[in-house]
Amino acid sequence: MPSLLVLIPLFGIILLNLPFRRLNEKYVFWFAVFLLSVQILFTISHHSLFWQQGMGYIDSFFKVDFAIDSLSFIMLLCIAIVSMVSLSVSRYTIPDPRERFKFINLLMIAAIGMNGIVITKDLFSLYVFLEITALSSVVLIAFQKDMNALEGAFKYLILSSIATIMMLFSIALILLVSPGTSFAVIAAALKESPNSAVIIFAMGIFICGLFIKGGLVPFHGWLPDAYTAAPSAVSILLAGIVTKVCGIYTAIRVIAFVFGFNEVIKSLFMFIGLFSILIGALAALGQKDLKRLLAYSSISQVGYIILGFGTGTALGMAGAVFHIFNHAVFKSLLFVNAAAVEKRIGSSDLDRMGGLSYRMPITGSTSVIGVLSTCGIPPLAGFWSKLVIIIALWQSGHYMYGTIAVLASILTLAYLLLMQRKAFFGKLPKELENLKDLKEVGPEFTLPSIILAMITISVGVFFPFVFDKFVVPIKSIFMQ
Amino acid sequence: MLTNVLLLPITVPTAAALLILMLPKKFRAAIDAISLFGSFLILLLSILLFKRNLSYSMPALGFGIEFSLRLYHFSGFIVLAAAFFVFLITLYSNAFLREKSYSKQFYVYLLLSLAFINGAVLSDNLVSMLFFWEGMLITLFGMIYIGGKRSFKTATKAFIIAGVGDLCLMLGVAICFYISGTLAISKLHIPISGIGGAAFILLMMGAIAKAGSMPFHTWIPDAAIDAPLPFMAIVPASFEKLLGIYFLSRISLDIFEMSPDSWASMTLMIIGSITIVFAVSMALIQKNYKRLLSYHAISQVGYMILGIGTLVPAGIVGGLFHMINNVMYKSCLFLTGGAVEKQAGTTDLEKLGGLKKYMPVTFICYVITAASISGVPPFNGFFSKELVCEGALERGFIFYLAAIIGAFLTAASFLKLGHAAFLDKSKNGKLPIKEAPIRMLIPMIAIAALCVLFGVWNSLPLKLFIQPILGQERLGGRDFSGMPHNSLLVVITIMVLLGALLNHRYGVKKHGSGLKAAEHIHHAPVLSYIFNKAENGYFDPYNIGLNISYGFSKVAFLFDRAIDWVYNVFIIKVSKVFTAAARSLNDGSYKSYIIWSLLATGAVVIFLIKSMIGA
Amino acid sequence: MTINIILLIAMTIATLWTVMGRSLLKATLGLAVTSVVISVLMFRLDSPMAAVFELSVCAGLITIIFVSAISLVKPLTHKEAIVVSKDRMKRFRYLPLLVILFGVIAGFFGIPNDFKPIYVALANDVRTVLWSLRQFDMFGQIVIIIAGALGVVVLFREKEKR
Amino acid sequence: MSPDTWHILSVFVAFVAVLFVCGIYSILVTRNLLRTVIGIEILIKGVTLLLIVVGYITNQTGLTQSLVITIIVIEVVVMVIAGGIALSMFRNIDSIDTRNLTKLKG
Amino acid sequence: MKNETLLLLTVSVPVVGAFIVPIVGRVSEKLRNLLALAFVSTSFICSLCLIPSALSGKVTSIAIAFPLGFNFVLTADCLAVFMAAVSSFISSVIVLYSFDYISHYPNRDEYYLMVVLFLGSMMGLVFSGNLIFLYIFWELTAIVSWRLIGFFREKHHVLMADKAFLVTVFGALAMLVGFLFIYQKTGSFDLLVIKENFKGVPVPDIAVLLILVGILSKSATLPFHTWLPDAGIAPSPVTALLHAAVLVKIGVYVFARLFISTFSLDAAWHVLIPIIAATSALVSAGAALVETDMKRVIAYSTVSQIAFIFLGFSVNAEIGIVGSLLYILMHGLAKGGLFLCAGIVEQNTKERDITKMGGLIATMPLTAVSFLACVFSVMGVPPFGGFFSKYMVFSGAVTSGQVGIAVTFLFGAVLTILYLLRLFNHIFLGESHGKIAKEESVLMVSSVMIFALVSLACGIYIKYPFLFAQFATKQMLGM
Repeated sequence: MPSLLVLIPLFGIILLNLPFRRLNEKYVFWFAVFLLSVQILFTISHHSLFWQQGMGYIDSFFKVDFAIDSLSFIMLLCIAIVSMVSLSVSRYTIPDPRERFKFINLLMIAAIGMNGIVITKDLFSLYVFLEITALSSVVLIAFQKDMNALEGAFKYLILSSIATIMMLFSIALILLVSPGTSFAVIAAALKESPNSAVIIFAMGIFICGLFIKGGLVPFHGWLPDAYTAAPSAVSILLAGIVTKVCGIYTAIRVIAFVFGFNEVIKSLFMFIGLFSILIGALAALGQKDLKRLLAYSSISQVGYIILGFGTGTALGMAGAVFHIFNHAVFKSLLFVNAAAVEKRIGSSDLDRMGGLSYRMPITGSTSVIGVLSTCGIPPLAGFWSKLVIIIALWQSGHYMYGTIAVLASILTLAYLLLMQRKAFFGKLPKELENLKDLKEVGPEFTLPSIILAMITISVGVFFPFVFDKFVVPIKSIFMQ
Repeated sequence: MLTNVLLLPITVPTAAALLILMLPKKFRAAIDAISLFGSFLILLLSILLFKRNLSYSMPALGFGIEFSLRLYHFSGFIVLAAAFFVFLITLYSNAFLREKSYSKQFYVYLLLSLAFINGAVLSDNLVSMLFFWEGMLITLFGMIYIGGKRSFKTATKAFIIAGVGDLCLMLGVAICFYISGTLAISKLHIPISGIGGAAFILLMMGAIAKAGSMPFHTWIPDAAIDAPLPFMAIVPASFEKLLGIYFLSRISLDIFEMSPDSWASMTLMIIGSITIVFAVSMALIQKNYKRLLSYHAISQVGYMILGIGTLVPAGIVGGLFHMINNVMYKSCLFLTGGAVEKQAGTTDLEKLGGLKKYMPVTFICYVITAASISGVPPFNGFFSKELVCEGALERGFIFYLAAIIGAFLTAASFLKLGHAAFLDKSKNGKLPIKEAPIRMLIPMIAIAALCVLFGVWNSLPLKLFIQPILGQERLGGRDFSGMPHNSLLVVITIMVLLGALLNHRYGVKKHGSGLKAAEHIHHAPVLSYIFNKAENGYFDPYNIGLNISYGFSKVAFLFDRAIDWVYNVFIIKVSKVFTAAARSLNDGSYKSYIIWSLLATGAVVIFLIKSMIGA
Repeated sequence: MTINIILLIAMTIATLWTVMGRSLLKATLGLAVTSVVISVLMFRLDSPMAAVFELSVCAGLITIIFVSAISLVKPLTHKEAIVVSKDRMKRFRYLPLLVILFGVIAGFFGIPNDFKPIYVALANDVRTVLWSLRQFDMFGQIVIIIAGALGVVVLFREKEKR
Repeated sequence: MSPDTWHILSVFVAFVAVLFVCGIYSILVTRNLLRTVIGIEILIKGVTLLLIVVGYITNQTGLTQSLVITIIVIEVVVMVIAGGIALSMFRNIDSIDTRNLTKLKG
Repeated sequence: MKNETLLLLTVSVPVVGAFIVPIVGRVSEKLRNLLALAFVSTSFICSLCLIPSALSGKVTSIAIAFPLGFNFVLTADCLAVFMAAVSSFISSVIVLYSFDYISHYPNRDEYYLMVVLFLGSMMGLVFSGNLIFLYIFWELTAIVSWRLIGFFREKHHVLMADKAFLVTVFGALAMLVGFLFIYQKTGSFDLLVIKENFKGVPVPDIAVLLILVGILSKSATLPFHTWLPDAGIAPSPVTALLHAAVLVKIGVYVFARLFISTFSLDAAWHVLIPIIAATSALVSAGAALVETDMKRVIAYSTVSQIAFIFLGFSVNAEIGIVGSLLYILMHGLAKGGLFLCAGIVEQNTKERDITKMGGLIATMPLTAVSFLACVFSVMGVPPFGGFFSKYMVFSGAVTSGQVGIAVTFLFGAVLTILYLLRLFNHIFLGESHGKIAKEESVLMVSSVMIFALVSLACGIYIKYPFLFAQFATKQMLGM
């Protein structure tokens, strides 16, 4: 059943690319929306069936079996939501129907890639789908073919190829000790073979490859350039879900289920997580460009996820996954608003903006919710996931990490308030006054931002129910 | 029923005050009638209550705070005196404030402060006494403020000085509670060693601030000009003295166990004598009728404090007797000043003169009261001053000398005032000055008569009012009424008075008019420099205090701006440095990203291998 | 075994030549030579299918793509080429040294002798693995080819308005 | 594990490392975009060679051959895309010099 | 049952109602104003009804268990009901005042939403028996105060709002870390459970320090106080509600709730906190004496008076604690009155610099009299309530043996008299600079009069608040 998730979009794309072009262009948008809503409904409706399942529903349609457990369900949900948002935003930012046709196809391929990553149980097919997602996002970034876009695309391509080469290198070395490449086989092989330097080298190389894809601090060079270079619809997709699925989800899946946890890896993850929180937040503080600021902010938030995961306790990992979901929601919310602002003003330079919430009230207020949720201010969702991570840190005895992580959210608040003040509050600058169409953006922007804001608020307010239904099953997975 | 009679002295004046407050301004006659009737009612009540011992207390609040009243001989005497003078002043101000716009407000404040003074005197719990004591701050501020357009500055000055005194009192009360655990005045017996000493100092500062002695006196001369005259007659002249000295004596007699040769009585005596000498010398050089009288009010307080400070029966009786005498002749002098101001239009001595012909009654009253304040024998002032001198002599010649100098200068200044105001030829043209209206004259005549009565037949006040306060065992069986026992002192006093008369004649001959009688003292080599400095407020503790607090607040403000600077500038600078450092990693070229990634991978791998193999 | 070493050395020489070659064309040719040598090596390590694939795709297709890309891109004028290569020359003088040094270290420290790789008894041949076990990867390859096609359409098509 | 298989493995690892160094060197040193792509190509060749050797040693040649085939297919597509990016960059600024690729910074 | 519903109503009515207000606002302005007042006064009335049961010693509480120890607990003991009654009364008068004040300015819906939400979160905070929900409502108030300070949307205003928001959130985060240290020791966030675990054992110093940072930043004491005067630029009812009467009291309430009723501080803290309070009192009093902007002077005076309250709480003498509780009541009333008068003056004369004002008593007699009444109450002049609270704080300081601190606070009280009188003279007395400003709206003046009269009533009928506060202290100290 889950493999349909991957197959149906593929056949749909092939079907669409057949000759009668005019017909397809009109319907491609609604076809994509249909597919993604199927995915959302599938994940929501089936959660009761699968949530409690351990390794999940084995589908034997393919020889290489798949595994859907609650962790992948949450990721599937995030992928569907963020792609839907990016789809609706692209409908407005790319006017020309021919371009939009190509764009939606690429978007669907990226979605296929991410779905593949999430449901695969084999290390090598993980590499294959990583490569698919990376490739389609490179093309998506370079979509507008101006110099910036190409620069961002090229950097992303080079860095991700380096990462994949590292992963292949480690797969090769692992094959020395394990007969097959699926997670279970490798895990068994690694468990009983002694901890020799080669295996540790392979593990190290693989983890660093994932860090590059995830954009954590020492490896994060490409991330801000790729996000700012991409067209606004793509930066939503990238920031919202691509880096997290390729980098963070794979790290969680591989470390937790294949390489296994030990103290050294935990402290490595914690250190890298904390380091990226601080550097990401500090770098974001001095930014002049709105999208670049949000890019650094997502590095910092990913740092929290890695920190949460690094505690190794079940609660910490559950908090990390919960934060992935929250971050996907409020980061794409902020990027949707950034896209709306850029569409209206034509540039995302913070100094030329000001007082936009007069003319664009909905964007203004939803971005306030996004800001507060990112900083972890109580009533909203961000607070709860950060709190769970912090409590996990405390329970596992890492007081110093916990204190620094909590106080780092002051930095988050600082640069986001800076952004909010420069962009939305304050006085409307002169040249924006007479801009004729500086009014509220169309429903393509306001609808997703309102929905995302509603999700953040409802998850925040009804946290206890959300916690019982979603986060506790995740804890049970990591329990073994 | 009897017990809550004790509440009446507080509730009746408040009710009257509220009633007047309700009435609109134009019912002038009704306001005058109500205030007169109200004060008369209170006078009757206090006469009724005078000789009884009553006590009344509401259920205790907690921490020793309870609203309990206790009428015994001393407080009954103070309530009676206060009621008597309020009645006279109300009668006087009915006429004096006839065309003034603020008369309604004045009566309200007058009656309220009467209620507060009754409350303070009657209450047996330090906190409820403090409650009423500090309540007078508001009426003090109100009464001075309504005096005129510019008078709010003096009102603020008075408020601040009295406020500081009351805050010290509040802290003293808190320390008393800390030491003894109870706040009932009758049960308090605190040794004055260590923290008890601090409590004594604070309570004494509160009492002296209320009484208006030296360090807290500077608002009274300014108020003399700015405030309405009936205010000067009633508050600085009588209320403040009554309440302040009442509490000072309660402190030194009941609350603290003070032996005569303890440091506490020494401080009291020093303050008393300093106040006498400095205040009266300032009075000598004044050119304004009311300012001169106000300085005398301050110097007379010195006598009382000196008297009580000696802790010798003679001194204490003298001090208390001097209190009641001073209240009498001081208020009467102010009333004469009021009459002069109302009829002659000004109280500036340069413009006044020759009022003897036009205002004979006022002149007579002035002469009687001036004589009694200077301590001329038959009048009451002479007897109380003798008792104080006797007490002072017992404790030390220096204090006696201060008293004598005070007597000399008081006599000189009043001779100067009388001569300049009444005897000199009239200088201003506004001639046909009529005598003050009858309703102003009656209080003056009554008080002047009392002065004579208390003087000639002084055993009445002593036996009736003063001596029972000390009780037999403190008096040591001696009766101070009648002629002063120590004839030597009497001779010296008379010699001093004659000296003052001669000095006055010499001054008048030397400088021509009566006004300049004291010029030769004023322009003496060293004294003139000190006088000029004192005149423009150089030694005024209020100004010194203000400068200190402004200086401190400027420093505090700088400190506050420094903290603000840290928030607004410093933190931003530091964050800029860190941001630049954090962003230095992204220098744009993908090559440096690759180098960074490979280096980091190397580091991770080495870290993993070393720690895993090692573990 | 010595033949393998000779082949490996040949491969290294070819790579060095591609990296240090002055003109771009020589670099692509060098790349083709290395891929030929690698496919020969693969034959020797009895994985024929991979060798054939490597030979046809890497040596053939990629070289063609590179040559066409180079032809589309205006080649540096001769003078610029010299300037570029001269300063590259400066930096190149370390390369051989670096390569040999790294090779020695990797060889010596690479695989610790206590390390024992496993030996799978019954290994199934390529065909069964590829088609039965790795079907999911085949599906992945289809998707990536389609993505490549779309990417080409997006990147290479001239923008109408220009 | 017999001593000679260890010997083969270490020799091949050494040479793969050499390939690796050449690839990285070629990416970092060149100023021409296409040379970087060639560098990436060299790295991929190194990894495929390693895979084949590992397959040979652990007698899983079937598995490694299929992996290698998939890798080669994917890498071809990546190379095409990289070439495409280089081409459109050339169309924009008539040069494929990597120094113009440094505007996005800070 | 009755108490439980009252308690729930007090908290939920304003919180839920806040979001209805703007919707109604679309329909009609009048209805929205009345609705806002209705929500605020319901919570006031409910907390009044809770008083009898609280006085009888019965602690009503609602508890809903949630995972990880974040269970939603509302406990209405004496202290909580006292704080609830005080803050809801002051808020209702301020909402009444803002009918006429805010009608001059745009985006009124947002204003009323935020004010009602503020009261809701204040009620939630006061009644919450769980550290996490205490923290949630604490941050909710921080958001509300951020939105309200930035009400006028100018660049400078938003900057100041951000500054206040950052400082308070920094403090809150430090406090959260403190809570986590306590959670580490006791394993749960519920105050009752914590109370058992910390029966004899003093709290770890690091936790106390961190929680103290949070409290000091929220109630604007020395090192973190600069955001309060800067927030003076907000509209007057906001500064009255937030910076005088209610928001700054949150910090003090949490200090009482944690350090007095839940666990005991060891001796060193009982000396250190009064010293901090003393420096803060003196520095802010000095600054108030020099400042020329009307609102900033009153804000500095709030900082100084808060230090007095801290003194009362931090000296472990029962009279001090009762004094501080009374002080919260009296200061809230008086300072609220002062800010509202400042609002009336500012709205009519459009002038904020006190050196350019004067002689307003002729044209605005009622405002002047109530301003003077509130000034006297803050100074602690008898017939007004402030006297008793100031005396008891002093007595508390003395009975705990710290006479030196008492003398410094005496100097602070003198400075208070100085700067408040200076403020009154500059605004109302002296010659007027040609600005003839009459009191337009009856509503605003009457609400200011309410504050003055209630302060006077608290002074005269001190018995009732005194007994209430004493009972609360006994309950807190577990006597």
